[in-house]
Amino acid sequence: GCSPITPPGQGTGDVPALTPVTLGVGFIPNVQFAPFYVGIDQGFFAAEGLAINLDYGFENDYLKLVGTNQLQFMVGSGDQVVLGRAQGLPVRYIMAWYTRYPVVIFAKKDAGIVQPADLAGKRIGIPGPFGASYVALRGILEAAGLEEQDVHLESIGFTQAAAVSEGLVDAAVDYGVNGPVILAQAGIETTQIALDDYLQIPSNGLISNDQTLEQHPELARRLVRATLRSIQYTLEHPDEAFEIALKFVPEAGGENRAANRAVFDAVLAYWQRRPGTQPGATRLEDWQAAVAFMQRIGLVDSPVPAEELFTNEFVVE
Amino acid sequence: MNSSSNERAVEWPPPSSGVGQPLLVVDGVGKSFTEGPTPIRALQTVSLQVQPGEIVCLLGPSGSGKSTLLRIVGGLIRPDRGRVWFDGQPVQEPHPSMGFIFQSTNLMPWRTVLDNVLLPVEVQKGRVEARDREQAQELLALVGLDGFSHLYPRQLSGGMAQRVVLARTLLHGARLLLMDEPFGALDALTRERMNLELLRIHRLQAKTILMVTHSIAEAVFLADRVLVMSERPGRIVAQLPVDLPRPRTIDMMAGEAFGRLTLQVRRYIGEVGELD
Amino acid sequence: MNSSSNERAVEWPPPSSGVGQPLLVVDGVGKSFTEGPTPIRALQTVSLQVQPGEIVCLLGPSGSGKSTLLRIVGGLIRPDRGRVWFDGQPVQEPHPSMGFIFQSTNLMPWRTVLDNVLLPVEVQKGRVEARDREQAQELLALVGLDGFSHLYPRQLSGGMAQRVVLARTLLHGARLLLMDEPFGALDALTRERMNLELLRIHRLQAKTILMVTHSIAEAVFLADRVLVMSERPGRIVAQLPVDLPRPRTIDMMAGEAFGRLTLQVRRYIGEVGELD
Amino acid sequence: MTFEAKVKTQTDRPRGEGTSAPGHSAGWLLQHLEYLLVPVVLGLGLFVWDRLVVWQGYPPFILPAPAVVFRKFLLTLQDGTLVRHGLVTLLEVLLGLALGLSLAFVLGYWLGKHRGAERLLSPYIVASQSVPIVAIAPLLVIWFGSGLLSKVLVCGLITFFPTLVSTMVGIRNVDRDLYDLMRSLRASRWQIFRLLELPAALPIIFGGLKLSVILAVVGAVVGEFSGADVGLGFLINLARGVLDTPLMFVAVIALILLAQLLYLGVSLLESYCLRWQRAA
Amino acid sequence: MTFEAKVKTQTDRPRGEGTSAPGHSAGWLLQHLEYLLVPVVLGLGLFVWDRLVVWQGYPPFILPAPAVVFRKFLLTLQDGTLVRHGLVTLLEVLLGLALGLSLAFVLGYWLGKHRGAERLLSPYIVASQSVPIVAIAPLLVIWFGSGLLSKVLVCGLITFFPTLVSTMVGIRNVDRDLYDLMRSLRASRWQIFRLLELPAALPIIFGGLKLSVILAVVGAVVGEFSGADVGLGFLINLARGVLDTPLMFVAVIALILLAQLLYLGVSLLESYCLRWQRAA
Ligand SMILES: Nc1ncnc2c1ncn2[C@@H]1O[C@H](COP(=O)(O)OP(=O)(O)OP(=O)(O)O)[C@@H](O)[C@H]1O
Ligand SMILES: Nc1ncnc2c1ncn2[C@@H]1O[C@H](COP(=O)(O)OP(=O)(O)OP(=O)(O)O)[C@@H](O)[C@H]1O
Ligand SMILES: [Mg+2]
Ligand SMILES: [Mg+2]
Repeated sequence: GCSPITPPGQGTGDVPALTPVTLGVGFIPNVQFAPFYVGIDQGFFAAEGLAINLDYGFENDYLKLVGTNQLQFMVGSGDQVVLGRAQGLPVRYIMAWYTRYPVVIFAKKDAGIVQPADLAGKRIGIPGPFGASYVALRGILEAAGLEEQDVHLESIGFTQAAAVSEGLVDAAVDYGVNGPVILAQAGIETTQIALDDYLQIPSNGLISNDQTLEQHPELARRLVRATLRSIQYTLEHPDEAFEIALKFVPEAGGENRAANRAVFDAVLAYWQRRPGTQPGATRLEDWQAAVAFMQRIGLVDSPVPAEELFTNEFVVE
Repeated sequence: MNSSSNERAVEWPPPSSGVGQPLLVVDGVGKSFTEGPTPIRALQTVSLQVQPGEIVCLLGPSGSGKSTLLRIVGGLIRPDRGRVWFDGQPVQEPHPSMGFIFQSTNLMPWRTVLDNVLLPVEVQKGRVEARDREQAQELLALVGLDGFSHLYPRQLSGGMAQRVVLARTLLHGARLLLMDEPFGALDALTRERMNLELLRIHRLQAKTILMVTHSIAEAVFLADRVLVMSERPGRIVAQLPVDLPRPRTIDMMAGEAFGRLTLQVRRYIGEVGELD
Repeated sequence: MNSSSNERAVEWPPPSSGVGQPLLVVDGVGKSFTEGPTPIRALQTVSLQVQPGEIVCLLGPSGSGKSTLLRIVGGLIRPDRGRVWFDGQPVQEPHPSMGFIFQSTNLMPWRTVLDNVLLPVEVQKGRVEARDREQAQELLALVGLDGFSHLYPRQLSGGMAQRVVLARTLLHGARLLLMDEPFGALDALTRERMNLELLRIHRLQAKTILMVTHSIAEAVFLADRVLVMSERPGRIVAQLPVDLPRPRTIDMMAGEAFGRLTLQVRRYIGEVGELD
Repeated sequence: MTFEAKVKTQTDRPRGEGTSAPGHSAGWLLQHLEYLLVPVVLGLGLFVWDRLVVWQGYPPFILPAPAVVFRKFLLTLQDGTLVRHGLVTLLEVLLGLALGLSLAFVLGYWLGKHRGAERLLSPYIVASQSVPIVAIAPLLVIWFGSGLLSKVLVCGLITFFPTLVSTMVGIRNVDRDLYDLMRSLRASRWQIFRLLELPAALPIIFGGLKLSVILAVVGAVVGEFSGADVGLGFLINLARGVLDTPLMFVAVIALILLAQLLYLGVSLLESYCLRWQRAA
Repeated sequence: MTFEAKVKTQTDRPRGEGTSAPGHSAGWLLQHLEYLLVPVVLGLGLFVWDRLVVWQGYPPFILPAPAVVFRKFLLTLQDGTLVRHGLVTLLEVLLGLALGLSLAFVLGYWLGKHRGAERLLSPYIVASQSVPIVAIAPLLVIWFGSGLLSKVLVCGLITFFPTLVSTMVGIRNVDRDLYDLMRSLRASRWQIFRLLELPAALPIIFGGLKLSVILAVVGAVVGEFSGADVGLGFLINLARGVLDTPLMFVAVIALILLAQLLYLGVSLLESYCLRWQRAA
């Protein structure tokens, strides 16, 4: 039931050798998935013999599908892998895409919230005490030595921008390219506290499962290679990449072009290669830190061997 | 048949013919039903008066507008023209002193027999006292339904249901009873008993009664005056004062006067029938 | 009152008393209703036979089980004991050759008068032809409802609705008609007309009729045999063969034989009334 | 004052006629008021919406002004976006209704006839209705894929119950005297259903249908929310993603219009089928 | 063969009694079967579930075995988690019902009496029912905060419609003859309502109530999904977030039980109020 997104103007019928690969991506069609659109459009995936289907749905559901090998690959964040492994899901992180954890706490500029300690006693909006938002919140609070009860948490669903702009909360937890950009578009200046400045947790990347990696390592290698190339191309040609993304998400163009370009520009920062690191690779100490942190905040109750969570073997040439 | 002759017919009874002040005056009432595709003219022009304490029986062919007339008198539907006066007041809506027996037995299926009988009390007093309950039981015994008070209407036979309605109306305590074939589903014997009971109550409580019936014998037996209606559109084509003495007894039915009166009504009705 | 005397009473009519082969045999039928808190004994033990072409009228006090008996004969409810035979076959469920007129006028409110009359045809043939429609219109004219065929039941008077039911049953084409007070809501004149029509149809189409009525005169005028039922629990306490010649005419009602028979039935009923 | 005098004085002003006439004209007025009021109320609503935006100073990502939404509406109507997504949602709704209603009729009829069966099955039916769809969406996706089928199933599931219950209640409400009549005519089960039970239960069934068609729209949206790449529900999600609040409102309005259309359809069918209720 | 002979032969086997008896005992059987079948069907369901897990080899995060879920159930019951979240959801449901039903009765009664009013208002009511909650969540949060109130409102909104429609249909279904009776007794509007309309419409209203109580549970969950930190819907979200599928199942089962309880309550009330239907 997944409809393949094929590059415009390029038929798939004349390249019979392509291996179909369904990739589960969380969220919805968006310029934030530009690298994949670029890869499809520029034929980077086809060059590796892959025909990519992008399937849109919930990250949670995909993790289960990948864990049971009903799906081979997905895009998801590192903490999900920790959770999955803790539950016995044989999922494994094979390539980092985001180099920074994308969740931030943002507030209106005049609220004067610029560092974790400023959050004490404040009303903080959060979709709910679970998921990536919760991880980020606890990480940031921890950086200032704060506990959950030192702030007033309010579960406001996905209404962060509205809640902050109307002053219902002092600050809210959201993706850095979401709420803050919305407010910026509306001419409201914000300050942001990024988790990544205090704690490095492996963020969005490609996730697969042990069975696939064992039986089809070549497939994973090709996918990783094509994806890395796509990311690289996107970073190097942002304007072109944005135009390509608009071909896939036409709704982001037209009147919404400016807003989406702002999102796109903001998200590029999260993909920039960190100096001194191999693109796509993750560090063992980051995984260990992530596991330890998640244990501290009670998201996992058993120690998970950090080595099982990831592999860099497909990114290392 | 021209309309002026009809107009003449309805002039009876003359407005001042009453013995005293009439309890009920129906003055040139007419009614058509216009909801359907073709309007149905139910009542032409009807005028009549009923004195306090009088029993008037209304006879007439099926569909001649008897029920419609009773509904208008009771204030349930508005006439197209003409007016109804009760006790010197124009009738615009149901009056608390009128009790109604409808042609179809309308018991509430979710109430027991006893509760159905008690309905008027509940509506009028707002609550039911032990005394009312007793009285209702007495009335039920009177209509021969002792021991059935806890059944639901569906468990009754047609005649039994009709008698429950009678008991309900009698509990009501109205001064004017408007009865639309109240004894239609009863066998001859039960019907006679009910007739006698009605007369007894009429005598004791000075009730005024306007009643539709299809039984000529019943009309003559009960009434002070029998009115005969024409075919649709209905108007009153004849009246017959019944001069039998009161209190009336079953024996009278075998008498010569009774036979003569019955025959006379028969003839009126026959004439009506042959008119069209 | 002991039960053995009752048993004696129901032995009549003896199984072999029929002139030919009876069309309908009711054999020791009894029925109680047990759904309520207190069981109601409706029918004690009833046996009767009806010959083909015969008209049998059933008289009895209100609540004596006449409707119940008719329902059992029609196969609508099961008796507790005893059995019913129609045309030599045991009756377990409604038979296509029996037509039913229920005590309450059961017209479908969403069908026009014409469509209500056509219902039996629609059920039995699956579709309605132009010829059926014509026949229905003729029957409606017969019962005096010319021009009312496109009204809905709610727009009819009580007596008109009852006549629609009559037309519906006559269209049915049944051999045995089971009629529960079919003329109860009609005025005397219309009733007479309907009686005559029924007799005419009976003569022409050789119908057999078992009919409940509360009018003694009607029973004597129509019937070959009048059966009288006791108070509840019902049983047949008397039968009276009516030896008036056929075809019957209205004049006969004034005759001496008619008066004698009527009186006789009256006496039977009176006795029943005085029994308890 | 004698009675005669009273008659006289009151006859002078024809009150009987007078009170009867206003009744008629009031009814007339109400009937026409209705058509008059629809645009008035609608206009008032739009006005309040507009003022709300201005006075409360809501930024467009919270509540865009009606004019903005209207422009977007025309735009998406022109470029076919609205039609494409709308048609898919309509298809899901119609298939879901076909599935849910046919099941509901059959089962509702059966449960209406057998109270025992109702007591037996109702726990499971209630369970099927109270499980949050979002919670079983993963299972639906695993079992039926993320395409049309899973949305149709969600739609069917959600439309099923109201029509089931109303069919059940309607069948139980059929006049018993008429059952006797049909039985005495030896009507077959099918005839009893077609000629008696269906028309008798129809006024009540239509109530359930009205609920079902609206829930069908809700169901399609819920289904699309849990994974889809086309449809009005998807469009809402998409619009959120591309920060296009006016587009989101357009999708919502399209959904409302779809629901209105279905409701109107059922209402028209109802007033056609129940025209006998208006006579007399 | 003569008739007499036929009577004779057929009398020998008492068929009339024979066919009557099975009818009774079949009814008896069915009635008791029902109570017998409830645990049987439930057991069967659990068995199939268990086998499914074993045969398909589903890991616990896809479909946990019944035993695992049961253990989790006991655990959360003991540590108070279930009770705490369940009570909040129950509170939301009850308040939502109180709000939705009281509005629905009043408005439904009014619309039932005035067809013109129905035509006038139905577009807005339909609109209110077909707007996806997620789309207006920001507005709800801004206007009513993220606490209990917004959930109660969602609940009230969702329970409102079924009862509204069934009240409307029920009121229109009241026997007109009985209206005449009440009018002839000069019953007040309140008395007509209490003594006639309510009891007459009750069989139909109960159908709507059954829908409403179940939708109330769904509404509470939907409300909690769009922002909450307590309640069974929140618990589902939480469990999903930490991939604790057994906990999710426990929350879902608790919701089902809550719905069953409410449904059972309405059913009992119904069979008490409509006991007259069973007589005769
Ligand atoms: N609600 C209605 N709508 C349309 N026509 C009606 C309505 N009620 C009665 N009528 C018509 O008015 C006429 C008189 O009806 P009504 O019920 O008054 O007759 P009736 O004298 O009581 O007859 P019956 O003795 O048969 O009861 C009939 O022709 C009937 O069709
Ligand atoms: N469905 C039922 N449930 C319980 N009791 C019933 C039912 N139907 C009839 N009865 C009882 O059976 C007895 C006979 O009823 P039936 O209707 O046969 O009388 P009937 O002779 O037709 O009377 P009527 O002349 O008043 O119509 C009555 O006492 C009645 O209460
Ligand atoms: Mg009448
Ligand atoms: Mg009877």
